[in-house]
Amino acid sequence: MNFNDTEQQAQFRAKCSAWLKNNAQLTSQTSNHNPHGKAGSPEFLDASRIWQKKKFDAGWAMLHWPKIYGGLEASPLERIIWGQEEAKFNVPRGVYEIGLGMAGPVMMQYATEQQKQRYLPPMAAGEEIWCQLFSEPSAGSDVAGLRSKAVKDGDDWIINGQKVWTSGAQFCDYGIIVVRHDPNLDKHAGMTFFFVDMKSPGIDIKPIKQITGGSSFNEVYFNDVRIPDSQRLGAVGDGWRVAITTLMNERLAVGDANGVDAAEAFEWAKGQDDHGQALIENRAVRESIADWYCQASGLKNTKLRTMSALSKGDTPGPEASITKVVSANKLQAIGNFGIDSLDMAGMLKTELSDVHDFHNAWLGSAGLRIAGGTDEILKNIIAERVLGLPQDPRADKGLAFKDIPSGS
Amino acid sequence: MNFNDTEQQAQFRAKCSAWLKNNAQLTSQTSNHNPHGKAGSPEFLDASRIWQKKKFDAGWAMLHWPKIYGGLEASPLERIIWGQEEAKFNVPRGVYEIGLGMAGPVMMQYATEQQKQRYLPPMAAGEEIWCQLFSEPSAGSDVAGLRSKAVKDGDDWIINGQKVWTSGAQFCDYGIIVVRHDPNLDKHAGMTFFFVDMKSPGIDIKPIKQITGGSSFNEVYFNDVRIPDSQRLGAVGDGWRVAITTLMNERLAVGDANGVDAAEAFEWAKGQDDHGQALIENRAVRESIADWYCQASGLKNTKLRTMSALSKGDTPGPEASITKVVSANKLQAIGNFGIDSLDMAGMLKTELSDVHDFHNAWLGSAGLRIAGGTDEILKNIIAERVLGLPQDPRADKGLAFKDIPSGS
Amino acid sequence: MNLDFSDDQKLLQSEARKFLEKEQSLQRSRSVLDQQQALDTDLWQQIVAMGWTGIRIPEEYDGLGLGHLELCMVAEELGRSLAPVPFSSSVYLFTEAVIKFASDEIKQDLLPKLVTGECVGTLAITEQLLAPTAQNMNVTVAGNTVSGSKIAVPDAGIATHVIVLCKGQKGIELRLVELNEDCNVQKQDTIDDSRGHFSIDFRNAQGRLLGDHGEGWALLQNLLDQAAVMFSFEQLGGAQATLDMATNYAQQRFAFGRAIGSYQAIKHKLADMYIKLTLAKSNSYYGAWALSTESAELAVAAATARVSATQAFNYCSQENIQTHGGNGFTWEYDCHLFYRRAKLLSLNVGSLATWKEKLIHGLEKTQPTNAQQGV
Amino acid sequence: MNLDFSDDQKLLQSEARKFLEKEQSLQRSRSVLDQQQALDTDLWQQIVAMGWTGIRIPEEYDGLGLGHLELCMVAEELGRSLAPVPFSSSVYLFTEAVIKFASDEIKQDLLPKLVTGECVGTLAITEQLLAPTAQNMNVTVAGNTVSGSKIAVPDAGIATHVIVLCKGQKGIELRLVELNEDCNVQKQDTIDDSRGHFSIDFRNAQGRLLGDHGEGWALLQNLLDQAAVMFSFEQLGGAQATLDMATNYAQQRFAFGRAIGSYQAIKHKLADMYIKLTLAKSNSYYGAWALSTESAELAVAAATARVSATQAFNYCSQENIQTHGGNGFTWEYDCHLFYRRAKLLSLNVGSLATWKEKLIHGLEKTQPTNAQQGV
Repeated sequence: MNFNDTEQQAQFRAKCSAWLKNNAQLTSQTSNHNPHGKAGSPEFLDASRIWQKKKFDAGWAMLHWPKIYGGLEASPLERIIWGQEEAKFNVPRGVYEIGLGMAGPVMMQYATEQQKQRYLPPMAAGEEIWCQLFSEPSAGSDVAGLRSKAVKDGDDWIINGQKVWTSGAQFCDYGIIVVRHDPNLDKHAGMTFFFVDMKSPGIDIKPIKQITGGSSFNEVYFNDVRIPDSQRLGAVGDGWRVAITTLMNERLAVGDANGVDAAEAFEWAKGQDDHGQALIENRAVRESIADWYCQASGLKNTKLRTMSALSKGDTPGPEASITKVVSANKLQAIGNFGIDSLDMAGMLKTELSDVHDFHNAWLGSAGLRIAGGTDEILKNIIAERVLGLPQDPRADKGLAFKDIPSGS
Repeated sequence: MNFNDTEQQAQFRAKCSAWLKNNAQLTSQTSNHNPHGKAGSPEFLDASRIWQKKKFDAGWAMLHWPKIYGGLEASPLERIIWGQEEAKFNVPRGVYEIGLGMAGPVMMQYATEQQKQRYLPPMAAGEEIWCQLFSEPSAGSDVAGLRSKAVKDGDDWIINGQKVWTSGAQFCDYGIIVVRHDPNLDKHAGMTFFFVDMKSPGIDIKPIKQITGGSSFNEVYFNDVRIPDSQRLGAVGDGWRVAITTLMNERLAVGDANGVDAAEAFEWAKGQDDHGQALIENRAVRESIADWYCQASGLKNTKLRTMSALSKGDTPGPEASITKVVSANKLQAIGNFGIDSLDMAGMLKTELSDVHDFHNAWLGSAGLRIAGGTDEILKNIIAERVLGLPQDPRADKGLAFKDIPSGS
Repeated sequence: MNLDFSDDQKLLQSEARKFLEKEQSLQRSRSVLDQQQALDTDLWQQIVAMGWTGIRIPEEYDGLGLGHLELCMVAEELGRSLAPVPFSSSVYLFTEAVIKFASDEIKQDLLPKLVTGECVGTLAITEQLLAPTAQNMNVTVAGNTVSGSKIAVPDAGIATHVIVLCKGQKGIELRLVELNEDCNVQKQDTIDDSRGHFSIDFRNAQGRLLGDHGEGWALLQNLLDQAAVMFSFEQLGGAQATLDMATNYAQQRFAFGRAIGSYQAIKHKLADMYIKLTLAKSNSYYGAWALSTESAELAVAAATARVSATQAFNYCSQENIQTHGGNGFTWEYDCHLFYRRAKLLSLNVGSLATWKEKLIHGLEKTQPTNAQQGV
Repeated sequence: MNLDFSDDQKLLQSEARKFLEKEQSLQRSRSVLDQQQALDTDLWQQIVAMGWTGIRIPEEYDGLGLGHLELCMVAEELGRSLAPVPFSSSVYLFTEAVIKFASDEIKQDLLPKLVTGECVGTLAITEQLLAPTAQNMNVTVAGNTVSGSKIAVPDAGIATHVIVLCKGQKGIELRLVELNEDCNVQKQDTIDDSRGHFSIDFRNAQGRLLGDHGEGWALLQNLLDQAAVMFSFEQLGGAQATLDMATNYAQQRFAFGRAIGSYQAIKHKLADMYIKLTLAKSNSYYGAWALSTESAELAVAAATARVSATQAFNYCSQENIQTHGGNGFTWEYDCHLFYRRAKLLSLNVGSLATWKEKLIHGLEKTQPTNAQQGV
């Protein structure tokens, strides 16, 4: 066991680091923590585009991709090393993740060569932004319960329906979408997958206000939207198969819930007063922080185990499946701890960034326990896929989609 | 709101108390806490018989029963008052509870008048002890999954099979039993209910050793045991209906898990050392004890709410359904707390009765979370019966019993 | 033997519930939050008109002359409907303090006005972002004037009077201050803007003494114990509302061809909500008994009610969001209104940790007599 | 970048596993418990014969000269199979102390005998039913003789030597005592009699000093930190065994016409077991790295491994019983063997609370350097 790079890895890391130092600022050396503007603002979008283009021009944007589409054909571990190095720099994040993480692989696998050459490089270069259109109002955890319709009309398909929880729809150029082409077929057999021009006539985008007050997601309405059959990905009826890998990747790979963690709780407790003593002297607080520290450390070391496997060229085990459920619940607990430590003043929004972070943790965690697979869905996945327990009995099996009980 | 008896209730309470004082010793005035011998021992059984007979002769044994069978036709609240008063006395307990609580009501409802006159008075007088024979190795939470067979033979039924978790089988005179008379019928339709002479030829009783080392339960084997049809309770095929009320009563009425509680944890923490301070000074301990105190107090006050309803002649709400699941889990937590408070010496069995109690809580709670309905079954019941949520899909519906998947 | 409310008290509750439903209290709460107002004036005026502010005020002062139990019943409904009104500040805290600690003169002056709504009161305790103690109070009294700053004072923006916890010569004391130009009241943003909170700067504001010099901390504790019981009923109401919402949603919402309420993960979550709510309810009933009978057990009973009601509402409001999935995280659904209010209520008279400590401290001080006969 | 064991180390683990399965270690553990023996002598002799007691002992003393990582691999298998042998006392505690703190003379005397099993050692810390501290030690040293009583000493009944934590002139010190007629060793009953525990009365027993005078408490902490990592691997093994048992049972056992493992209540319980086990495993791996590299982070890494491994095995062994229902509560099923061992292991080098405190204390003392490059 050791935490050192091999010589080859160290060389690669140095290369990443050198380029980054020339092109971005280390977070540790930045005084302005928000130099790119507020997430979602036009300035932020511009900064994101510029950074993505810069990376693309140097080959870093999608470094694991084939060179022909702008990649470097890097190994999984090299990709991780790049990620670790980039993480140290204060660069705009969040605009491209879904498109590159979900639309990219699907296009890579299912698009024609011509389409790949047309769409992949601008996607990686950040010139065209992609979104994902899977969830629907009646299809949340049960994504395959979607009802948006596709009807064939000549060489086109006509799409009607509503998608929901689409990040960035308002500024995206293209989206990947799965819709139902035949409600008389079995639930999973009746779906087909496309990519769609988000500027097509008939697409209407409405932001969703979240309980945090922000709007990172949208509802997207489709009214007689035409998609050429050439933009179909996979065969007619193969929609679920195309969707599922991407989706499972999302559910298993969603990382740590961002926000305050054991270390911040510990620092806060050292400074906060508790009836004339430092809060950290309170044994109940010490025990809670110990719990969170063990969880945080456990997740961090779990990630290291995954990387160790990649580093050796092995397939990682299923251990990363625990990440989101543990970190989102931890975040909720820490948010509550921080707020409660202010006693009667805990409800006040203040200038103090710690308090702000605790409030964000408390509100945001309620969403993080749901987004990208609820706690309940993720535990099902662990039980069924990791431990091999049998599925719940399926009330939707062997029925035409239209006959599946839906409560409405 | 008040905690006073009405005048009538006070009079009744005084009557109970006076009789008890003349016939038993107040626990608070007893130095020997175990004057009746070890539970399960012959001396204990004798002491139990004597006490039960004494109560019966004075009418207290089954005071809510009709006078004709030896009762006083007392109201539910009077029964509670008697119970409260008896609880203050050091009398032998545990031998008759199941017979009187489960077999009594079934006999009262389903036996012939002649049978009632024959069996109920000696049951109440403690001259004949009754047990319950429902569970089977393959039918635990799913009691209706039982497989013991009853085959009609002239005026008799011939019983073959195995029952399990039967308390007191080794010293019982009669038992109530539910068996399957037709595996070709639907699971619930194929059962019939009887009472059986426990001394019948072909009954074989084997104690079950529990993880505590004790054996309060038995396996009971039936090899061609004959039961006269006259001992059938309810119609052929009505067995489940007869069983279910009794069973649900058991599951909902199972009371507090006996053992150490918040008060004992508090007293212990005041006396136990923790790195040179009293353990009660440890804020983590204070918070845990506060939690247990709130649970204990919540259960106690829940019971008072139930009694308030009875006192007014109303039907109590479903609130008592939380009792066992809360108290068994609390017991497990307190057992762990007590043991852990001894640090490296926590594993030692000592003369100290507190330590003994913590060890018992830790081991016994693991069984209490299962007996009389597991945590999981009890939460199902709360969700389905109290909150009105839909049942799980039933894989055993609409099938002949023999065709239900059983994994074997 | 009766640990239950009387038929009359239950009737009052049911009337309160109908009224608050008819008046769409919950929607008003959302609207106050959306517009960052401090209260819903119209609803407040109607509540005053119904006489609720005078429930505990003796008839000689134009009140209804009823007891704490009636107040608990109303509290439960205000909690269930998230009523955006200064009821708790003015009634549980201010009015109770006046009834218990004020001179006859003050009573004659204020109690009738509290009934009519002409006077609205609140209580100012906190000064810093930490738990208040007798040691960390810096608002001072000189002669009869109060100076210094308080924060997180509920409803101060519409209150006419405020009781201020101050540092006097002989220790902590309670001062009754009329909010005038000597008091600079500023709105503060909170995590639940459906209830207005304010800072107040006192600049030599006139303050009349309540109780004795140096007695303020003890009086405050008693006041908070009382209020904790009434707040626990607000919390019960809120917890029950979220359990009802979650149950209803779990019955209506389908996934994989069946109601999500048929899955054990949801069933057991809702059962856990019910369990916590039932414990809290039973403890709150006992708290109400202790409050209404001025029992020596009030401190322990109030802490028990407070701790379990806080745990219940926190858990229920949190898992109600989880049960609603993505919808629960939208502004449009009501889940977050309850999540916010649960947090606010879990802080306003002190955090969970504070009340657990009070509970254990109470147990240490007294071996409670077993008032619960025969149990 | 490698937080994993090497292929050789994994091979050692897999050999250990096969051996302990073949030798029916679990059944032997049950039999030791049933008969209240102190160990399984035959299994112990075979383990000695395989050289495991000498894993960490340098080749010059006839050992295998391997490292702590190899020991962790064996520990995991001993934990999985509940091996009823004095391995942990003699190897993690005694042998390590001799290697780290003893003079060359003692090493030359004892290390070869530890390899052959001629010498078996243990560590005596506790004297009373409370957490040991430097202040509450009463076993004293006068000259080179040790007097006083220890309790809950594992494996003392078959040990030849014991390291005793004593109060000396200059403070706490460690003394190496050969168990002879000056030491009265008595068996004590415990909640897990598959591992023997004993009291020892020392009456002027000869004791050789390990380390320096007054240094004993610090040496003990280091020894316990080391041992905590190895014990965490025993706990991992046990937790994995119970998760496997529960998973298997949940697949086989049917209720209401389907496997109980198809119900979410059971699924999510097992998922929770997996989650706790995975956190514990990852933390234990990091602890093993810190142990094997003698990192300055050992104290924090060991506490982190210990806390999460204790939580994992406690939870897994407890909910394994629950998953087994009534059968889980019978003596006949193996569930209780693990429940007992989990509790024993969660106490033997200090309780959960003790280790959480060590963890926070460790964080207070150091801002750990981030050895985990790039994360």
